[in-house]
Amino acid sequence: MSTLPLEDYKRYGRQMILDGFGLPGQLKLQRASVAVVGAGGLGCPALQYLGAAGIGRIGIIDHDRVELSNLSRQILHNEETVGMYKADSATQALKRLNSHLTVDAITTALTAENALSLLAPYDVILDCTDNAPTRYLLSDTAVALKKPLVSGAAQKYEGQLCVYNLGPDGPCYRCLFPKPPAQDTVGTCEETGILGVVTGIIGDMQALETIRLITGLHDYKPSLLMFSALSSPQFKNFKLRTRNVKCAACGTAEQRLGEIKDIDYVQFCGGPRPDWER
Amino acid sequence: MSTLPLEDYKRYGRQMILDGFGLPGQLKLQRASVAVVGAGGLGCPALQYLGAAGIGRIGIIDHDRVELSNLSRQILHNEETVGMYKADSATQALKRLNSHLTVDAITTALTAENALSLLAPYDVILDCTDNAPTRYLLSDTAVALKKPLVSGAAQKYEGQLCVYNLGPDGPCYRCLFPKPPAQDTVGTCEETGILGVVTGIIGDMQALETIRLITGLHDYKPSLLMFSALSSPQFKNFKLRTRNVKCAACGTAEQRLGEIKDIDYVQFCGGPRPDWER
Amino acid sequence: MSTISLKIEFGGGLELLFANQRSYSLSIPAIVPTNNRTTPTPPPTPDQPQEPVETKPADVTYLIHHMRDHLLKEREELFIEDDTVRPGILVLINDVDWELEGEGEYVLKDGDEVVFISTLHGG
Amino acid sequence: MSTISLKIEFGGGLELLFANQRSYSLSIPAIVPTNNRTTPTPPPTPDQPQEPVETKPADVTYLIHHMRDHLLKEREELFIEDDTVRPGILVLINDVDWELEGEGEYVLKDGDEVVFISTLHGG
Ligand SMILES: [Zn+2]
Ligand SMILES: [Zn+2]
Repeated sequence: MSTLPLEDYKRYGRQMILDGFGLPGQLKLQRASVAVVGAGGLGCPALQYLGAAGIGRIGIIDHDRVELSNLSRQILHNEETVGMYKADSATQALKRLNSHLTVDAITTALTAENALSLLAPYDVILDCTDNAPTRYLLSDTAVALKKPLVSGAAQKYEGQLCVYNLGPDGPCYRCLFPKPPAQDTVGTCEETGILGVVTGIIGDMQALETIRLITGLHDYKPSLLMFSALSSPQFKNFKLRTRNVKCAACGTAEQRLGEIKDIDYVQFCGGPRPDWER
Repeated sequence: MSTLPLEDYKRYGRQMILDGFGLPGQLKLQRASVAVVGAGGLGCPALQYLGAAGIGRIGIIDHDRVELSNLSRQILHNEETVGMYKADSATQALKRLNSHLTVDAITTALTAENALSLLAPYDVILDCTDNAPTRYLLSDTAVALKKPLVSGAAQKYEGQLCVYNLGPDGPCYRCLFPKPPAQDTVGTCEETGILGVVTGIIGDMQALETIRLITGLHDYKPSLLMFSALSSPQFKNFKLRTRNVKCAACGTAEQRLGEIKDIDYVQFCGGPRPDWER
Repeated sequence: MSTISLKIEFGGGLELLFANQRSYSLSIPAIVPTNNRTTPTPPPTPDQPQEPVETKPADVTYLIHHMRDHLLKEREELFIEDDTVRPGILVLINDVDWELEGEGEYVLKDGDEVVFISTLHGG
Repeated sequence: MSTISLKIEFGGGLELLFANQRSYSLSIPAIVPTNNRTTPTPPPTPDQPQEPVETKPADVTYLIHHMRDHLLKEREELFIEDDTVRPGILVLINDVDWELEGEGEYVLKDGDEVVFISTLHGG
């Protein structure tokens, strides 16, 4: 068992003295690799705490560029990085905080063709995206790669968090939502708005669940967290079903999806939308 | 009624199109002033989202300097600002995100003598500190100034959030906790450890509650949020009592505290501790 | 007639179909028609004598029909499909996924809380 | 003897006094001595004839004594003071501040959940 550089004992000391964490926990983080898909409202806070905690290798997948309208919530970017790729801007912010991090900034779009190869190198995948087709693509990919998918979503005053494909029998996204919701009821952040700090809360929860998974502090009970900033209580936690044997993606029955690269996720979700803000 | 610069419509557009927010909400934020006491684990995420949302004036009160051991959770600071005052380091990070912000960086220690005058200029006070004496001092000061106190706390895997002195009859910190807990059961983050992202979640919740108060989206029902990263469910919300008429700080009865400047908060909390990490 | 009091709640945008109100308290009969008809059967006429109505204890399937008939304000097809909720909607009974509780056949009891949520996509 | 099942939970570090276990399920008698004695009265002897024991329905004050006598592992003075919890401890009954529920006089019912928390100071 290797040890940490002396400096790291100082940097990570506050978490290393926690019950159930210790040096083994810190070494697990250091050896772990995490892919964060989307460096926007959810990805920025998640990346921030994953990087601060000392995750060994972080992949940031985002092909969009920073815009001024992102800065009211996407807190790793700043006025000087407007116009830069979000993956590069976020990398710069993470390195400023922690120069020892290994960050893969991936500025190509995630597609059905490249998802398996782009995500294969990572232990945990975070879904910090903002559109239904990519969410189904990520779920199918996580199932194929047998990796947990820490999925966050936020819109208006509301957020949701779920770890899909958790342990041996946790459900995948398709188990819960075999059909995408009608486009009429959803909308994008651009159309419906978003309170920035809601993405912060959900993105932080994604970082927390990821750290729990890597350090062995997770209870592996599938659940869905629902957050509503203006309700009381604001948080509700729901116990979820196990994997659905009839699920087209993760089930054992015959109605399998076929190969991911052959699926048209945009059509499955009702065709292209006028404007996606990724 | 004034309007916003054109650029701000772009920057804050995603929150301005929210139901119940709009231009009036943005103008309220712009005209508001908020004091964040403590630019550490809780203060950093709270400041980040308050600054991103466009709060007009932000006071940061912290007399400590950035250390390497802070960087695993105090995400506004970075390797280059180690040694700098936290208030200055945080100001620099906020200005990078939003150069239009007005930030008062206050690097003097908050004391019973200066608390009233330092905090008087602000509409809302955030308690992002890490020790009992300052928490009682802030509560008494918020009562005297008739201002809401958005209080966060975090230790180990756990967090708590409460808005004290909320509306006409919300309780103050002393209403709930007339006596500080025994020193033996508490300990500091340095002694007991802290998982960084827990401070992120609670600090974000402090920013959210502050934004709700300023924009008129708060329901003014006093409640306590308890968070435990390793429990299921992780969040619990409790309905709280109203102001206690017999409270030494905010009550109407005679057992009043006397003047804040004359109170020895450290003695009240059991005397000095060997080492406070602020 | 004995009734059951329930709380229902919406999330993820579904409230838009229900007058943009996130939660409702409502009462439904404890015993309901097996065919989930939520309005009284028309009185018998000489031509159409009253048929005996088959009944069952009120279950979630009945609740869904009740909501469609009495609470839904628009776009029925976004909520109900083939006598159950649309596949994009998750139903939770007392904080538990309805799949673990028998789905539509779960027999409601007084004080139950049923949450209907649609998945969010934003970020 | 009829009993009441309860769930109790700790937060803010109080669990350290209770074997570092955050939650307990426990049963207490439905009717208890008014003096909150949680152990059986000693059998009568010729010298000390049994006195009739005054009783009351189990309330939160009794629960606190029960916890002290049967669950608390150390430092009684950090939990109990003057027959109630120490002033730095907040008690919540079914998610509501016990002050709104009658404090120690709240009569417990089957299935109640009582949370004891100490305020956290860290940041
Ligand atoms: Zn599945
Ligand atoms: Zn008070």
